[in-house]
Amino acid sequence: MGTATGIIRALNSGIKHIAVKRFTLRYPEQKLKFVGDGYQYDPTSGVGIAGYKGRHMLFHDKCTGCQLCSIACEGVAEAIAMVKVPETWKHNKKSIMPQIDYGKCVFCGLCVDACPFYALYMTNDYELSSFSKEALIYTPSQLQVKPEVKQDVDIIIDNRGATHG
Amino acid sequence: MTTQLPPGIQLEKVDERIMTLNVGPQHPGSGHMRLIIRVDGDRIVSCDPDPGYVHRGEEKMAEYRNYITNIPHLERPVIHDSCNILYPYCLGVEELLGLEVSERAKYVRVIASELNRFTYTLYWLAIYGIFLGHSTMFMWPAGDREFAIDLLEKLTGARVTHAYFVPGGVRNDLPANFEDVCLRQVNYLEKRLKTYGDIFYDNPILISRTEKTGVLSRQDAIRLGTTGTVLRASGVDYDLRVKEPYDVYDELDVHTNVLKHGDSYDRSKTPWLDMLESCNIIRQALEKIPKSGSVRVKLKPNPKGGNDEVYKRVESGRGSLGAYIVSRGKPEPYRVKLSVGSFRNLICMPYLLKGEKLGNMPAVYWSLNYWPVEADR
Amino acid sequence: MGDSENSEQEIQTKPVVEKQPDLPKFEKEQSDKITAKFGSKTEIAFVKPNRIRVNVKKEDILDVASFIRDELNYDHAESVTGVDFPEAKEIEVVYHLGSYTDPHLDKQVLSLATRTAREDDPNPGKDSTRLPSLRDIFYSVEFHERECFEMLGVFFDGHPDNRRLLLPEDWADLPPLRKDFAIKGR
Amino acid sequence: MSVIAPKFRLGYFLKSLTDNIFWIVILLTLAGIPAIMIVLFYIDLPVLDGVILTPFLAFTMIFHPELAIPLVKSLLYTDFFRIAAFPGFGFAALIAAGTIFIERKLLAKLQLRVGPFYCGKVEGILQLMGDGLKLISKEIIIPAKADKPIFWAAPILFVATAAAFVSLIPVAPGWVVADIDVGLLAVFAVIGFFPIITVLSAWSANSKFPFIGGIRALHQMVSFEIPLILSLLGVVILTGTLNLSEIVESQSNYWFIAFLPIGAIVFFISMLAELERIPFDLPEAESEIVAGWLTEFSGMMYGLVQLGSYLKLYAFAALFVVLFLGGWQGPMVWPPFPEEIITKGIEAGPITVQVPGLPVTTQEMLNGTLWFTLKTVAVIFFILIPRGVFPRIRIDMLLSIGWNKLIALAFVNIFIALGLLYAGVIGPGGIL
Repeated sequence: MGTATGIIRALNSGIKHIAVKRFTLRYPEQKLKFVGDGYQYDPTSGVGIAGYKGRHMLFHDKCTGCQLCSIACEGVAEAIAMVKVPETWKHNKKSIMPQIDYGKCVFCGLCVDACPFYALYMTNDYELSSFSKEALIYTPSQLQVKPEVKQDVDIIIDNRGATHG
Repeated sequence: MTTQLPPGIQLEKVDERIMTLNVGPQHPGSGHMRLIIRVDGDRIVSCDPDPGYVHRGEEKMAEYRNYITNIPHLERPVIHDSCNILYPYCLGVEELLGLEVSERAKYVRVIASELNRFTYTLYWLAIYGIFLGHSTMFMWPAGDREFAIDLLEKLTGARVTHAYFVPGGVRNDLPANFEDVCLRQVNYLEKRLKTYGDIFYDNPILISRTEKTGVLSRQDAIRLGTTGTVLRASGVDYDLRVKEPYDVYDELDVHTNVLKHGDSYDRSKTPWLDMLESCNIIRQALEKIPKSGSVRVKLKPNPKGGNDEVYKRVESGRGSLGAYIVSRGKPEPYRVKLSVGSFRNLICMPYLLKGEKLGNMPAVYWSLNYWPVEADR
Repeated sequence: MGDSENSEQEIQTKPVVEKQPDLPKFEKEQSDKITAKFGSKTEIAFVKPNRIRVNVKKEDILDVASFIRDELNYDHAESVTGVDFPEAKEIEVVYHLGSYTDPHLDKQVLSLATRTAREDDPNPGKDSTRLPSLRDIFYSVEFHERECFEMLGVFFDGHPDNRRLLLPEDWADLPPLRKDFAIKGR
Repeated sequence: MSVIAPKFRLGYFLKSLTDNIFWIVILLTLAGIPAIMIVLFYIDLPVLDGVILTPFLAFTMIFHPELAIPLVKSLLYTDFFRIAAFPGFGFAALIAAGTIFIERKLLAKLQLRVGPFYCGKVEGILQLMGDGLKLISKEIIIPAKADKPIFWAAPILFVATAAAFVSLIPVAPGWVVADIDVGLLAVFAVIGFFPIITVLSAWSANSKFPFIGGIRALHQMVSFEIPLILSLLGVVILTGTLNLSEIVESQSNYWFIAFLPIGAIVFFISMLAELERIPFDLPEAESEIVAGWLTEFSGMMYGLVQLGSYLKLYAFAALFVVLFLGGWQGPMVWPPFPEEIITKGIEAGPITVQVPGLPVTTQEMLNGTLWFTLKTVAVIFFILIPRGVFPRIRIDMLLSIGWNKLIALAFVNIFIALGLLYAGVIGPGGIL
């Protein structure tokens, strides 16, 4: 008899779930909302600020070309290379700035932790796919652009189950 | 009639009754490993596991990178459980470098590590469901993982490879309003987990399928040195969170789930009970966490350890996870050894599958809570 | 690398035990039992909270391991680690032993370390880099010792199954965890 | 603009459409209509109301719809209509197509997923059509060492057998393709074909996984056919007939599920096994043997097998309804036709005329069809639900269930039926 009750309880549980809300996130139409504007790091206190670890953003007026991000990346992914930039750019006596290859980057954010000048942050942009590997290499001028993202979906929990909306 | 074979070539002696099957690495029921199984009819005569298809030499790589740069590498073996696999390493490096972790950071670590237990165990459970042909049990855990992943994403900024634990604390503090969101989602997740009971764990068909298959007795579990859920399913009360509490687990009330039969059913049920326990742990941690304080010790660049060695272990989703770090006064560790639960449970596989029916192979194999990538490192 | 060799000898010649007055009590009792039984054959490298390390010669390791299993109630091995010391021309193998049966030993991990000769031109399985296998004493070391064999070329005498485990079947290079096997570009 | 067709322009597209229409009209007038006329003069035409249906008369029906009514009625009672459209293949295929869609959405809902969603704007309603188009347009790949004639024939045979099964099912009073006296025996005979076809197709593919799947299917079907047949003996004992229509007629007061619940349960479980549905889907266990005996089928061959298996599903559900749930029996819920429609007729046609004699079917038939369809859909729902709820069982458990438990239960059911018969409760001369 235990078998029969077990089977009936399983069927009952299955049929009940037909009334529960669907949980699927319909990705291209819906995008999850993240905390803040991406992972940042405060070198004075030595603690990061929570956020999504997406594509980097480089502040040209703060970058001094010290190569610390490149050194931090050396043992991890070797994705950061220092490239020549026009010498007229401010604050940068060496006139080199990081260029990031997203074909290699693992988005660990250790380069952000390494930057002592608040110059390298991460953003919420994660849609980096491209048709060629060359297009994945982001030059300093591309990294300067703040990405426009439209992410507004969150998990909503109510009596009839959880859903994305 | 004997033919002359060229030198160096031998013919294998073939028994007519025994057939050799290669289960894996492409077989849908194996994962990234191969089981060389010899069957007599439907009975498995012997089983020889052949791991190593995803061996990446993480231990060798760790000898060339400094203590901080190792972090993104060492979490690669189990990306679903990346906080837990970094946990013993961070504890070890902290002891080597003499770092003192703040109380808040310890609580944040406990929360992140327990959330990671969800992401790993639900993934494991999803695959266990599909191995047994239960498609709903594939979809539900895979969907419910999203709650834990969403929380970890808010906390650490990445959905799988978090790179969140560092020697000296964690990378960043809890985001604003995290406690409320975490409590809400963990409560709902617990509710969802309880619904697995009716449809999966109390399902008579599943019970008849997994009960009394691959029985590992208590003595054998100890003798074979198994760990984690496999050990606890065999009736040994051993959970490192209770027995050797690290960080703040001694301040939390952790209940160890011990089942006694040691068959596939108990082995598959223990992780589920562990997840329910994790909900309690997270709630306690959210209650007891200090409201403010630093979460990370500022390190010097390229910190150096002394001439010392440490062996630290934590309880991960797959069992005890130990890190043995030998330091020789360099910025790089001299030797890092990860003693992982999957590799320790691998030894059960030939033992349990011998004499078992071939149809039981997926049920027994995956109930060992085995993660091939972690075992290979 | 001269420093590390010296410091390595320092640890061995001057055990930390004598320096620290306030040693953890339980661990000290454990290590004293070993010392009382084997005397100078064993050497207690350190006693820390919950951790004991015992260095033995490879001739004595079977006796010491049997004693640890039978008298001290350690019943399984957590890991077997091989460490290569090219300057000392030695390879160290460390067994981390734990116990499930004895509730007093829940927190304890006893490291049993031994050393064997290392050859510059290794021929795994056929040279002098060999150790007695502990598989008959701690069954759980079986796969760990296989891993140690392929990663460092330490042949375990008495192990029934000294075969490849993780490395590819056509691996013909040095055992990869030896220090002279260098990663490309490093 | 579009990447798929970079040179697409609407004007060209419309021009090609009008070109096609032009040529079709030209060809029809020059060749088509003369051909039809010639053919119509040379075949025997039916006699309607004492008038031979000439081609001229056939064309005048466009202007006199009332003349077409007898023709439509006679068409409805032809064997061709019954086989191709209503109680036969067309009706069953429609329900089968609905079943596939409902199954996907239902399973998705149970698993908190979305399921087919994008095809057809509204909840993926056109997904099935898309799948069908895809299957038709795919290349059919045949293994090099396959036994080609049998491999080709297997899917067609499978659909044909399933359709033969469908033809035995009475849908409404008098609406059955083959109303034969040994209907139930014919059902058993047709079911007996399925393992043969399965094994033939599996063997002819000359591949490992289909072969294992075929052997498994053979084991499973053979061992479950015995309880299946035995469980139906109770019904035969109580009714004393093998004709399915008469079995339905005899349930006008009480459904047999009330007297023979054990038989119904045994039949339902055996039915799941015969249909290879979870928890008995061992022949197609994807985590063990890829797709079982379907592994080597590609393109429309696979589509045919799927069509056949869903036809089979419909047929089994309908058989369950016929044997245990009283077939078309049910209270009259269909509203009676207004008197003036039958006598005076309705207004229809390009030139408005009164067409008497509509509707062409009776109220009983529509009501019976409605009840039958509702009951069948309910049974299909209970066939689909286990797929989301149960895991797959093992082959030895399957055989032990089939040979030990179900056969024993089927015998219990037979004894219950005999007891009911000899106690005079039900059956020929019973009190109920």
